[in-house]
Amino acid sequence: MNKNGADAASKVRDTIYRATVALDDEKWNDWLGLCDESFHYAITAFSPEINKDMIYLQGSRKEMETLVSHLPKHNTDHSWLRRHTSVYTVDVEDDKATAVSSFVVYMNVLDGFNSHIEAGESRLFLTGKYYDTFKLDNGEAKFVKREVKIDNRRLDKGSHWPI
Amino acid sequence: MNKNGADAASKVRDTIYRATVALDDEKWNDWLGLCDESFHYAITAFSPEINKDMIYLQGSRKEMETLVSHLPKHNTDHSWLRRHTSVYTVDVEDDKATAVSSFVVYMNVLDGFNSHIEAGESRLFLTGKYYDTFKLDNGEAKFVKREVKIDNRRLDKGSHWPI
Amino acid sequence: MNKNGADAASKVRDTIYRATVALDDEKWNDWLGLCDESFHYAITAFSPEINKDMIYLQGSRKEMETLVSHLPKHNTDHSWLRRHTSVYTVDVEDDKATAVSSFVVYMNVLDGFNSHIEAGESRLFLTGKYYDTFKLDNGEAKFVKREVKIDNRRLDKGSHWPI
Amino acid sequence: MPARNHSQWTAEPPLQQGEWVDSRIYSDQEIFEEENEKLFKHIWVPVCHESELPNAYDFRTTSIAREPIIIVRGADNEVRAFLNVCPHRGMMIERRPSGSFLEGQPSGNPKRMTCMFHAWQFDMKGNCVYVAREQEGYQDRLCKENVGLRRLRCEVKFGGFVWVNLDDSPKVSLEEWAGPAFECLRETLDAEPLEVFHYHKAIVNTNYKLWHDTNSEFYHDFMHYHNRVTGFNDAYFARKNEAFDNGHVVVGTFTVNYENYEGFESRAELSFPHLPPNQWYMIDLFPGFNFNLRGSALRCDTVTPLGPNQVLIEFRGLGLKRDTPEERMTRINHHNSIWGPFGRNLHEDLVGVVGQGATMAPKSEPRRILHGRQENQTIHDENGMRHYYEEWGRWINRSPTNPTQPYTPRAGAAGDAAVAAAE
Amino acid sequence: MPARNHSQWTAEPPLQQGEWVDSRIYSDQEIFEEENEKLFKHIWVPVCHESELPNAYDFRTTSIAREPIIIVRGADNEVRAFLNVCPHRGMMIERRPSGSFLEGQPSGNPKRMTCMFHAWQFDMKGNCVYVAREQEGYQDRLCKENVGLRRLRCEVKFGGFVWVNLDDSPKVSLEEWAGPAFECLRETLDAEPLEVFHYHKAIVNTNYKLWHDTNSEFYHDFMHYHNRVTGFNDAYFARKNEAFDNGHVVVGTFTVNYENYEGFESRAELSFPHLPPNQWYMIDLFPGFNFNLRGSALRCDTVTPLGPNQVLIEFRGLGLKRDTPEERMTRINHHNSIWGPFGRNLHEDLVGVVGQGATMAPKSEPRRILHGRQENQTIHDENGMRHYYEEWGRWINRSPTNPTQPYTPRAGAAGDAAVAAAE
Amino acid sequence: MPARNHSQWTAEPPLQQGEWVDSRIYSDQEIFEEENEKLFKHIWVPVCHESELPNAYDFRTTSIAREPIIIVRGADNEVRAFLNVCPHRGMMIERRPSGSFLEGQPSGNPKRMTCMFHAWQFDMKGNCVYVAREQEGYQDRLCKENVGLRRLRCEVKFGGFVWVNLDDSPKVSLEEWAGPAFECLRETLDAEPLEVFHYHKAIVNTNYKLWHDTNSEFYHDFMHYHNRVTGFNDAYFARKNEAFDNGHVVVGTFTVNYENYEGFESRAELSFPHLPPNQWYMIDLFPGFNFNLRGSALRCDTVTPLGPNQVLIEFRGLGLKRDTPEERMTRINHHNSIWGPFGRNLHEDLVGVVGQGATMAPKSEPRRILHGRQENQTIHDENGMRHYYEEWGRWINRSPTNPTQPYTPRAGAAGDAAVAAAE
Repeated sequence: MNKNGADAASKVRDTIYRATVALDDEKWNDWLGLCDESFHYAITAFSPEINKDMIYLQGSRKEMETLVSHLPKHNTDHSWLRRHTSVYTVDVEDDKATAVSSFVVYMNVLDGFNSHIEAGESRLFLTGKYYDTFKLDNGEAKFVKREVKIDNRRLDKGSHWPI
Repeated sequence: MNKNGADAASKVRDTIYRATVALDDEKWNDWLGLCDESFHYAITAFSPEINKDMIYLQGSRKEMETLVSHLPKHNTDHSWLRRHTSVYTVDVEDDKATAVSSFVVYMNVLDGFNSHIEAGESRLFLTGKYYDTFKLDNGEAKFVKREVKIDNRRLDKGSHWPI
Repeated sequence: MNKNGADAASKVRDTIYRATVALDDEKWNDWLGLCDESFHYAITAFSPEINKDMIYLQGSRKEMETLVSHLPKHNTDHSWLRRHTSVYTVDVEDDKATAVSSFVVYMNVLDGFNSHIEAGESRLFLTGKYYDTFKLDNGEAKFVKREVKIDNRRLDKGSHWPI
Repeated sequence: MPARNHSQWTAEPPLQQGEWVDSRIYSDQEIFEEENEKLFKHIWVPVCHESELPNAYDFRTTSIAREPIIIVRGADNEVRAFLNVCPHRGMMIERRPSGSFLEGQPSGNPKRMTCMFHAWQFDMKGNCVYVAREQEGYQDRLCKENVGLRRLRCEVKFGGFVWVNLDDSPKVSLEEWAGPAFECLRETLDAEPLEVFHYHKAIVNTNYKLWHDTNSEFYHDFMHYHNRVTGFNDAYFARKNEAFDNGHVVVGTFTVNYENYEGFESRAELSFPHLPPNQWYMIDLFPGFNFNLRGSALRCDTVTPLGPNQVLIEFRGLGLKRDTPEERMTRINHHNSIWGPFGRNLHEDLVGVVGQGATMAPKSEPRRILHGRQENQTIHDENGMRHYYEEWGRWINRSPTNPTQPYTPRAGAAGDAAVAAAE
Repeated sequence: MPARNHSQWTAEPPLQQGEWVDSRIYSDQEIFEEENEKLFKHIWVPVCHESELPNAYDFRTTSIAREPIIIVRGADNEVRAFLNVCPHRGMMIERRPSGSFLEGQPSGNPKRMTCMFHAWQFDMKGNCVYVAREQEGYQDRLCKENVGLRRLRCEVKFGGFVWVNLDDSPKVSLEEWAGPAFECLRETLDAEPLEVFHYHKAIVNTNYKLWHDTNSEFYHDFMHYHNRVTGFNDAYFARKNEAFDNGHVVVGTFTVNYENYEGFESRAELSFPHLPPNQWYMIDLFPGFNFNLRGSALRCDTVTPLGPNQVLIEFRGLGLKRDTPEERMTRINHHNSIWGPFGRNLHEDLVGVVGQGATMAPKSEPRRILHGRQENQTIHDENGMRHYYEEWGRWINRSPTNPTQPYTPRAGAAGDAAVAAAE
Repeated sequence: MPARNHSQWTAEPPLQQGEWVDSRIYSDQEIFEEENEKLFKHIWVPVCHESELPNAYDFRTTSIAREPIIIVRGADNEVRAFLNVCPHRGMMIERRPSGSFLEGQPSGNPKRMTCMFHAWQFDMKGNCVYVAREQEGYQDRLCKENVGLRRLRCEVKFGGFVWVNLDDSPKVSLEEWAGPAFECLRETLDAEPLEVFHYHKAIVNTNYKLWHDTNSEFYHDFMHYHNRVTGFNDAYFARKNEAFDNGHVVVGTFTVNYENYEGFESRAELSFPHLPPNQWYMIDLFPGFNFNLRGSALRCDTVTPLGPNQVLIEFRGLGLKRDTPEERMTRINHHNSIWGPFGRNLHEDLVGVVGQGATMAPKSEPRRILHGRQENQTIHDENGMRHYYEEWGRWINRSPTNPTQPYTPRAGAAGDAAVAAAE
């Protein structure tokens, strides 16, 4: 195994960061473009209340495409979500890589409760870690799996958007 | 083009991070020392309220020097600003590079409202991204442009300091 | 001196990030496993109130082991601490390295005030910087010194845990 | 009449009494305090599910109307509830949401609830079994026998939910309170052990009754794209809102047509005991608890009002304890794709009630909130809400349409449940 | 007398009645509620600028005294205001600050305001044009014609600002209310369309009147380094504070000397129609709106009080719609280097009023706040504030110097504006 | 009697009057306001230590009962206190926690306190020495001699602490107030200058009196692992709680056995003047200040109540000014390993009082809080708390056991301190 191997690791980091930027910009398809056909996405959390690991949302690449295509049809809180990501570790093995990143999601209020008062303020929304798996192909790192493990069980209005 | 190219990219990252440290330490001149003569600085934001991109503050290297030299003459809230920065992407092309970084600015209260009660507590102040352009010269990366794009329009007391 | 030198610097970054993960997971011994025998740990802060640099907690490797082994015997607020770390600069010199990282600690409430209401929400707890020194040995970077310099003097309930 | 001026806007709506309420019942601080005192401290609250404390010495903590509560399972497997308050100096006995007393806390013994402050200890029946240096400090003036915990009424019922009542002498027994409303699902829920697989919380700025309204009325299906586009069919409109005594409402079954939903397979394959697939029952328990069994998942919402304009909602999803991993995964996906925090409908429902909360913030101008639709008690009839507010008026002794006045029964309202049941 | 003891400190200042106020008017919760009810719900508020909703079907949302408001531009280009509240069950109709109804919302039709909750729809005139399943649910008991929105008085005036009044029958028309105060700039503001180029907000812990005071008094120029060092010249001291009916004050023009400012070129090159360069007019509209035309930029502040000790301030900067990019950039730089959130003066002004707010937090000891400077109504005379509080006393019916007592006109005050105008 | 029902739970405990209090004294908003008015505005508060403003022109800011306060050291080395409020328009004169006026602020002169708003300036004795454009604005109607700051009673005493009293005529002098309680440590504290080496703050949701209780009672040593396991020996149980007039309590010395503490060396090597090593004195000053001299460090806690259920606690650690770096490091380690924000005991103490605060949140059911242990006034006797609440009742004029009733002295209570002292 090759820990944080120079080149492949840089590619992995690059993919993670470009994914963050695409998600921040609500460019859902750009984000999916960084994902392999076999991509699987899940938002998970552990609940001490019920002493269970939970899956808050999951989907295959296909299901995420559907989810994303339906977004304009839903009534949504339009507040911007801003992810602040820091890639922690990248472990490369042959044409596979796994990475752990820490993220914090801020909500920059748009709708809020009374947008006249709240719009434009930032709030802490989520903290968690990304557990990602990649396929390395031709000098490119593509997501094959992302587990978004959040610390929060208090999610208030929640969100329609991938984190 | 050379994405996140090993060496130049490291230099760019290093410059961004040293800039953050200098700004956190209120060492304004150290920060400007990382900037080229042709440096241009801007704090921008988009306002849905007026549907406009805005420039909250801007200046040439010279103007920033003046601004910085006037700081001691103003009455200022002395609360420390602490930037938490994560460099996302670095794209190097010949002797130029562009970089996107995510930042969060915390305010560690000094004056606050009633310093007896509030001094020493941390608050979320701003979230945003740095869009930076560099000149690569002699193994050194110098800022030629920084756009500090903030998500916030709720700025409360605001600040006299570069972000 | 060799700033952010490719290889050793990557090792240093890797060690810092793995330390963060171990601390987040409350795997205290894994964390100490990344530290050299000569390791010294300190949480420091500057207080404008008394105009002094302060040491809030410190210990040798041995003392930290004792501290960590006593944790189960104390009555503690069980809220998870989640560190969000970004390594800023790594400076390598021979078989030594120093690094500066920025961190933010979030508290994801477990006990809180009324866990029925608060458990599962994230709060900003601390902001600060890690000033680390490493011994480079055989392709491994081990902590010999960590100064956790926090911005906060408002610490409310405080914590029994290393930051 | 086009857009209205102030006097037109504040005129009484052209509806019958009982077909609308005054928004102050959602925004007044004083009314909120009365709701805590007169209502929440006297009713049966489903605080959690027994699968959350599966083993002897397991505990869960919660609260009702600001009073902290602890639920423990004894060595005898009995589930009991106590105030989570130490009789010595009022320390909260256990601060975590859940855990086990089998090992004991850092300053106490195994199989005991220990108050960390001065180490008084209690057994799973609430007896005080240890007072530190008892003789030395109290001689015979106070002995551990006198300082047991405050025991609360607690029953495990209707599919394993744990019900607590702060009132030692509740107006009616739990069976009388909710039995009739649960009738439709009783066999199903009690067939075999259930298990909670989903939990999350929301604290939102709205009044708890607005959340309950949204849970009970289906007219807002216009808000949900999938429901609107694929759900409005004959079977849907055949559903009825049935009123039960004590302010409860049950919405009867119909078959959900999943074929029309893009991207999500039908749930036909997985159901609950004694229920054909694709059934849906919703039980709206007064004053704010909701049991929603739809196809493969049972959803349960409970409210804890935090203020006139703030409520904590706890969301649970349940399946069968004996689910295979595949079955469980199916239930999870079905539940969360719609009702999870990142699901399709829940976010919309919450955005909706927060929007209401925003226009009815404390001290805002009183408004009229209508629930005057009449559709023969079928799905879009707002009779469920009318029935609810009648009961609410009775408990709080305020008229829902004019909360500054005392409650007077509205004509024919007393018979609501009876009438509905007779249909 | 050196430092003072308690009785000296709390003694009445050696000034005339009307030359100081009691700090409770800045900190008392009850007075704050009265201000909402008696004042803000009856006055003309400049809620936004018409350039923020340039096209048909554009909207902006806002609020006055806790009441949510929506401003829309109709197909007829008319700007109208409504309560942002659905007549059905009180949902906030539009949650975003701004946008367009041209495309329609997810659950509604194009060119309609749709309430997302149950899909009732309204046209740009506030008529209800669609009630979901109207016949089925209401038969003929309630029809869409009866459930239009609440329309509010709304005018676009004085340079394109959108003025709303929650009172259907305001004491005076907008023209009477503010026309005389705007006289000095009327020609300039109405010459051609203006456009907002800057927007930001502050929520600060202080009373809204303290912000208005700071906006109207120039004596605090001692606080601003550049103003203090370069601004105190003859032209400056020649400026006057002119009082107008309804509590408004206008500060007259003078030439700003930019040559002395290091690092920033003169603004002489860019101005507004009918105005020589380097002119400055400030219009302080009672009870908290400020129009400040200085050289190349028009600044406009509006307050929304959130509590006795908390206020939302919205800051706008305006130029001409037809500005070239260069001109616009010049205006932006001039405006923001001083008045932007990272500008020179604004931060100081805000630090100042927060410092006042901190000593006058609710329940703190009443203090005396002085505005007794007399300088022949020139720039450092505090007559603007005296005029303002006289008007305030009239609306709230409390004496500003002793708010537990009802208002009594101070000698000669009634004629303030008249006298000032006559000078 | 096993676990109790509601009427058993709310029955009076089988103890004497004065051996328990009603939890409303910890949770009632009205009582909190009375405490500010009747108590905190009239007592001596140790706001900081003189080593925090070592040089002439140094300042520290603080607040008591919502009133902002500034402490300055004059050129004459005298420490004085003033309201941190500008006599002009109420600006807070200095916003920072600490600093020096030697250089002057941005808009003022050296060696002056300058109000940033309009540049009025004050000397270190609180005289107003400059009013901007005084003649021009005030003619002779108001002169700087009339607008000095509000001076407050201030003394440096008992080891260099700075004591402030908002009352110009306190009931008793500082010497009478606290002298007898400080007797045991007076020689030690006044032997040579002390210096603060540690400062941190907590804002926690609990009532300030619960923090003071925890600081004064040792029965909770059961909570601290090291104290419980190594501390319960003869010397420990020989300690006494001695009551002093004005509600203070002193806990006498004993030798701490550090040998038994794993991982931390004995503190025997380092002490304070006139004190054998390993001594421990704790002085609990009514109504919320604590001085704890243990071995090598002096800890001092002060409370600033922010609400019935919220308190700011400031923690200080002190050593000798002349400490060598090694000695200082030893003191720091000893202090912080136990009492620092990341230390062993402090976190537990705070978790404890927050747990109490959680069960006694405003509007929660009244509970009984017991302090009825009787152990011949030795360490686990709760006589210190009984003495405290007797004094509290006297100041607030409410019965601690039934706060809706006025205070009546409990039998024999008046003599508490005297009796205790006579033993």
